[in-house]
Amino acid sequence: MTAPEPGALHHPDAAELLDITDPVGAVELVEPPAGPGPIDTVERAEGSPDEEQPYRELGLKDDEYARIREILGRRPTAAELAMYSVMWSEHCSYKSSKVHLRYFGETTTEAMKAQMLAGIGENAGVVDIGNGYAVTFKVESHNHPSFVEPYQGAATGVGGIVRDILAMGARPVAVMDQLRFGPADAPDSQRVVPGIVAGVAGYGNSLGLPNIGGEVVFDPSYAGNPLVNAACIGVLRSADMYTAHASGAGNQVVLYGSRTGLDGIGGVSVLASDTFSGDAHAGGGSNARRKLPSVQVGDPFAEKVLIEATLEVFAAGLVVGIQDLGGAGLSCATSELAAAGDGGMRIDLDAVPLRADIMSAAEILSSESQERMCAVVPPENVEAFLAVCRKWEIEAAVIGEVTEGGRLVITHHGQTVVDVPPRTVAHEGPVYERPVARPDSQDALIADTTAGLARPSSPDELRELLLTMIASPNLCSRAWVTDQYDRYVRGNTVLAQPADAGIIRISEALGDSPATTLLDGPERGIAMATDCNSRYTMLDPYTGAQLALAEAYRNVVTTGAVPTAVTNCLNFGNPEDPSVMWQLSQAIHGLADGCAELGIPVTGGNVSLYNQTAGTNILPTPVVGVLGIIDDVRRRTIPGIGHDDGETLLLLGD
Amino acid sequence: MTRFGVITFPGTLDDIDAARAVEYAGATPVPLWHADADLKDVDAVVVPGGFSYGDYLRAGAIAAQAPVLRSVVDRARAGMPVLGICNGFQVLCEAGLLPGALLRNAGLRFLCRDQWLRVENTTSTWTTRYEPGAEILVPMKNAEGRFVADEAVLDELEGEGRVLFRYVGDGPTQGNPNGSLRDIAGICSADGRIAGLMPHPEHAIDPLTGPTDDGLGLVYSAVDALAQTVGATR
Amino acid sequence: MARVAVDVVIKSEILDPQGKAITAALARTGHPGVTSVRQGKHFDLEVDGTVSDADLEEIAGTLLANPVIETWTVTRLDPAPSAVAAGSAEAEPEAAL
Amino acid sequence: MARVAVDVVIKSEILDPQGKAITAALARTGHPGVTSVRQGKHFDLEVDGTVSDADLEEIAGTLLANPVIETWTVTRLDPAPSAVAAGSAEAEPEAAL
Ligand SMILES: Nc1ncnc2c1ncn2[C@@H]1O[C@H](COP(=O)(O)OP(=O)(O)O)[C@@H](O)[C@H]1O
Repeated sequence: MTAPEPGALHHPDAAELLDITDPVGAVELVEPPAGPGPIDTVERAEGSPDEEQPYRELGLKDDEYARIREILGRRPTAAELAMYSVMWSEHCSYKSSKVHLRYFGETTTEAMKAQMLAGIGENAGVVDIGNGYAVTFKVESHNHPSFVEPYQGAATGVGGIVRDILAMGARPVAVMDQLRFGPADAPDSQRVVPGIVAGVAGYGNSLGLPNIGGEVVFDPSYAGNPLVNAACIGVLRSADMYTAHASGAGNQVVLYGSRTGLDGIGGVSVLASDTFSGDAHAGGGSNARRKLPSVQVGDPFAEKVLIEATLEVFAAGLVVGIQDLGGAGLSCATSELAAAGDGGMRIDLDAVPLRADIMSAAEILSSESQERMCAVVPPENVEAFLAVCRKWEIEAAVIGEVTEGGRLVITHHGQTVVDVPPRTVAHEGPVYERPVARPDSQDALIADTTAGLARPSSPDELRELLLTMIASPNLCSRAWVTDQYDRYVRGNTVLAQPADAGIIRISEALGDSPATTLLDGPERGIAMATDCNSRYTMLDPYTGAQLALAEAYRNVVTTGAVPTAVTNCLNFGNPEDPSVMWQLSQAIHGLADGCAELGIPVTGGNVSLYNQTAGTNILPTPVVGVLGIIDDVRRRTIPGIGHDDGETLLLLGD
Repeated sequence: MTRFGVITFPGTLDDIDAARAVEYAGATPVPLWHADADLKDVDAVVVPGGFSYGDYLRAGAIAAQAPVLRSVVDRARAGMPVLGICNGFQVLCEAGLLPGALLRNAGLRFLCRDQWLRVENTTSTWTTRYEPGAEILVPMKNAEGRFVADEAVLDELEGEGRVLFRYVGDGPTQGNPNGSLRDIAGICSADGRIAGLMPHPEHAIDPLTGPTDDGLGLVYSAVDALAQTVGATR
Repeated sequence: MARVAVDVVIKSEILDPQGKAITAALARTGHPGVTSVRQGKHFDLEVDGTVSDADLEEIAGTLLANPVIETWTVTRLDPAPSAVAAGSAEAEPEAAL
Repeated sequence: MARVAVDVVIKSEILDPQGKAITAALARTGHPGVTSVRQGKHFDLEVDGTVSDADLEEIAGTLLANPVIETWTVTRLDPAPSAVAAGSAEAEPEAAL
C-alpha cells in the first residue's frame, strides 16, 4: 500500500503522538498534524485505479475484491476496504451458513409466527408473551477472543449480547452462559477456565443482571478453542418495541458511550503498517501500533450507565432507532442503520470522540471499542437526548445525519473517504455454497459403540463407577462456577441454579411498582433453558440438534412454563471442510424440523465457525435455547424432591 | 408514613431491591440521586448494594465523595438512621461513618451464596425485631467483603456490642465466607443508628425470590424505632 | 505536564491473600527464591502546573489510598524516571505512557 | 534478601476503565489539574540471592503481568529506595513492608 493516511504514524514524532492516555473530560480533540501522505479519498481512489490494496490480508478473496470494485465503479478507498472486509467476513455476513439458515424461515409456519414481533434478521427476536409484555432473547458466541484473553474475552462477550438486547428497546433482565473447555486437568485450562468464569461474573454481576443458568462442559476438542456463549433476556412492553433503522432525512445520528480507541483493530492495521516497517523515525510507537492486540477491555460500569441512559431515551420517546456497536464497530452500525432506513446517511468522523490522538478513517470505522451505541434522533430531540447522557455522565456526539438518496457518505478531515450504497456493505455480502459431504469416517464412528466397554459386575464395582461418574468434571457440582454469579440482583429471580431452567418475574423487572404486584394476582414470568450435547451431535448432527432442542424444551416444561420460542448459537469447526458443512446443515435441518414438530419458532441465532485447533475441529455444538412463559411464577416447580412429606416420584416417558 | 431514602449512584444495582423491602415493611421508599445533596426530608437512608462507579479504585471509595453522601454524613452524625448493605457498607466505611474496611475476599473470587448469620445485638435501631441470638439465612454476594480493622478497633466493637451480625455455620458452604476478622458480617455505630453489613437482607424478603424472608426484620426494626422518634417530633 | 507515580500497598499487618497466592504460585513454578510478595496498586498520574506536592498528598491520602488499611508513596517522575531496569518484549518505554 | 518493585500498567492503547473513573472523580472533587490517571498494579517482592534479573523479568512477564494487555517495569530497590517523596501520616516506612 502506497497511500498512507495522515493518521498512519509515519510522522517523525509518531512515538510521541502515540501518547494516547485517556483524557476523560478533555472534549476537544487535537487536530492531528497532516502527515506527508494524502488521505485516501474517494477522489483519490478514482484517480489511482491501479494502486495495490492489501485486500487479501484483510480476508477478502480476489472475486470479492473485484465485486467491490464493480459495486463502486472504482477501487475502494482504504476506509471502504476496511468496511467491506469486516462486514463481508464470515462473522458478520454469515457467508458460509446463509444458504442453510434459510431453512429456518422455510419451515416456520404462520401459526408459529403468531406471537413473533421480530424474527431472524433483527438484533434479537421478540416474542409477545401476553398481558402487553414482550420478551427478546438471544445467545451469542465470543469464542476466539476468550482464548486470547479469557477474562476480557468473556466479559466483553456478555457486554455485546446485552447491548443487542438493549437495542430492541428492552430492559435486559437476565443472562446465561454456555461454556465449553478442554480437559479440566489440561495445563491451559488453569488459565482459561478461571479467567472465563471470572470474566462472565465480573461483567454480568456489575450490570445487575442475574445469571439464571448455563452449561459447563469439558471435552478435549475444545482445548485451544474454548466456547464462550452468552445469552441475554430482555423485557419490554410490546408497544415499545424498536428496530434499529435510520429513517427520516434530517434526523441526527448520535454516537454515545465510551470513546473510540484502537481496540480490536489488529487486522485493519495492515492498511497502515506496510509503509513503516523499518522506518527509523517511527520508533517504538510504530512497533506498538503495528502489534495492536485484537483484545478489547470491557468497562461494565460504562455499560451499566449506558443501559440506564438508553432505557431513559427510549422511554421518553426521543429516538427513531438505536443500534449497538459490537464487532465491526461503526462500519456495522452506520451501514446497518442506513440499510434498514429509507434514505442515506452522512457521517463526519471528525466528530467521533476518540481515545487515541491519531486514528485513520479505517481505524475509526473498524474500532471495536466497547460500550458504545448509535442512535437516530429527530433534530428537535437532540438536546433532550444529550441531557440524558449528561445526567448519566456519558459522552455523546452528533456524528452525522440521515440524508435523502441512498448513499452512505463518510468524511474525515473534511474529505470524503467513503461513498457507498449501504446495503452492499451490510446485506449484499458474498454467499457461499460450500461443499457439503458426510465424512467417510462417520460410519466407523457410529459403529464404535459402548458395547465393548466393561460393565460393573458387583455392587462394589457399581459403587466405584457411580462415584467416578459423579466426581467427573462433566457431572460434578457446578457450584465453583455458579457461586461466582449473582443470581439475586434486582429481586426477580424465581428460579436459577440448580434448577433446569431459570425463571424471571417480569412485571417488577420492568419497574412496575411492587405495590401492584403485592396483590395476590398471578405474576407472569419467563423461563429459559439452554442445552447441547455435542457428543450426540457428533454421532448424528441432525438428531443431536433435535436432542438439544428436546432437552431445553423439557427443562422449560419441568419448571411449569410453556415453551414458546427458540434461539440458537451454532458453534462449528472449519467451514472449508465439507464434513463440517455437513454437520452444520444437518444440525440446522434437525433443529428446524424439530421446531416445526413442536410448533415453536426459531426467532434468531448466531453462527460461530472456524472453531478448530491445529486442524482439529471442535465437536459440533449447536447450543439451543428455549424460552417459555409461566402465567404465575408462584406456581413454578421447585427442583429436587423432598420439599413436602409424602411426595410421590413418577417416571414419565420411556 | 416513614420515609426511607434509597440512594442510587451510577453503578448501584440493588436499589430497587432495597426500595421493595421498604415497601414490604409498609414504609415509603424515596429515591435519592448521587449528585443531589437534597435528602428530601427522609427519616432514614439505605445505601444499597452494587458497584458504585464500577467499584474501580476501591469498593465504595468514589461514592463516598458524592454530594448525597456528604448530606448523609451530616444527618447521620445528627442521629438519622442509616443502613449500608454490601456496597453501601463499603461506602459507609470509606466515608468514615463506620470503622474498618472491606477488602478482597480471602478466596479471591466473587462469592454468591445463601449465608447463615447470627444476630449478635438486638438493641440497635436495625435489629430490635430479632430474638437475641437469632440465626437468619440471607443471600451474600460480593468480591470484596472481608472485614478488617486493627485489633484495638475490633476489641472496641466487641466490647460495645457493636458487632451486629456474625457469619455462622460450618464449612465448606457455611461459616466465614471471606476471611472477615472475627467472623464479622455487620457492625453498627456506638448509638446503634448507623449499621452496615455485607450480606443482603433486602434479597430475603419473600421466599419466592430469596431463601427466606428473614431480612425484613431490619426494615421493620427501623420502622419501629422511627415510629417513636418521628411520632415525638412531628 | 508532569508525571507522578503513586504506589499504594496494604499495611503489612493486614493479610494480603493475592500476594500469598502469587508467592505460592512462584514457588510451584520454580521460583522459590521469591520469599514474599505483597500486591498493591500503582497509579500513573499526569498533572499540570497547578498541582502542588501538598495536593498530591491529599489526593493520595483521601482518594487513591484508604489510610485505614493502606500506606502510600508519591514520586514525581520528571525529569528523571527512577526505574533502573525496565523491560518487556513488547513494551514501549515507560516514558511513552 | 533484596527488595524488588514490579509495576504493571495496562498498555497505553488499551482502555483503562479504572483510571478513567478516577480521573473523573478527581475532577469532580476539585482536582481538575490531574489530567490523566492510569491504574496498574504494584508488587513488592522479597527475593534471595538466587533470583537474577533475568528471573525477575520472567516472573514479571509470565505471572505478574499479562503481556497481552500489560507492560511492566522491574526496579531493584536496594540499597537505595528510589522514591523521592514518601508520606502518609500513619504509614510505616515502605521498607518495613
Ligand atoms: N456456566 C453456567 N452458568 C450459569 N449456570 C450454570 C452454568 N453451568 C451450569 N449452570 C447451572 O448449574 C445447574 C447444574 O448444571 P448442570 O449440572 O449442567 O445441570 P443438568 O445436568 O441438570 O443439566 C443448572 O441450574 C445450570 O443452569
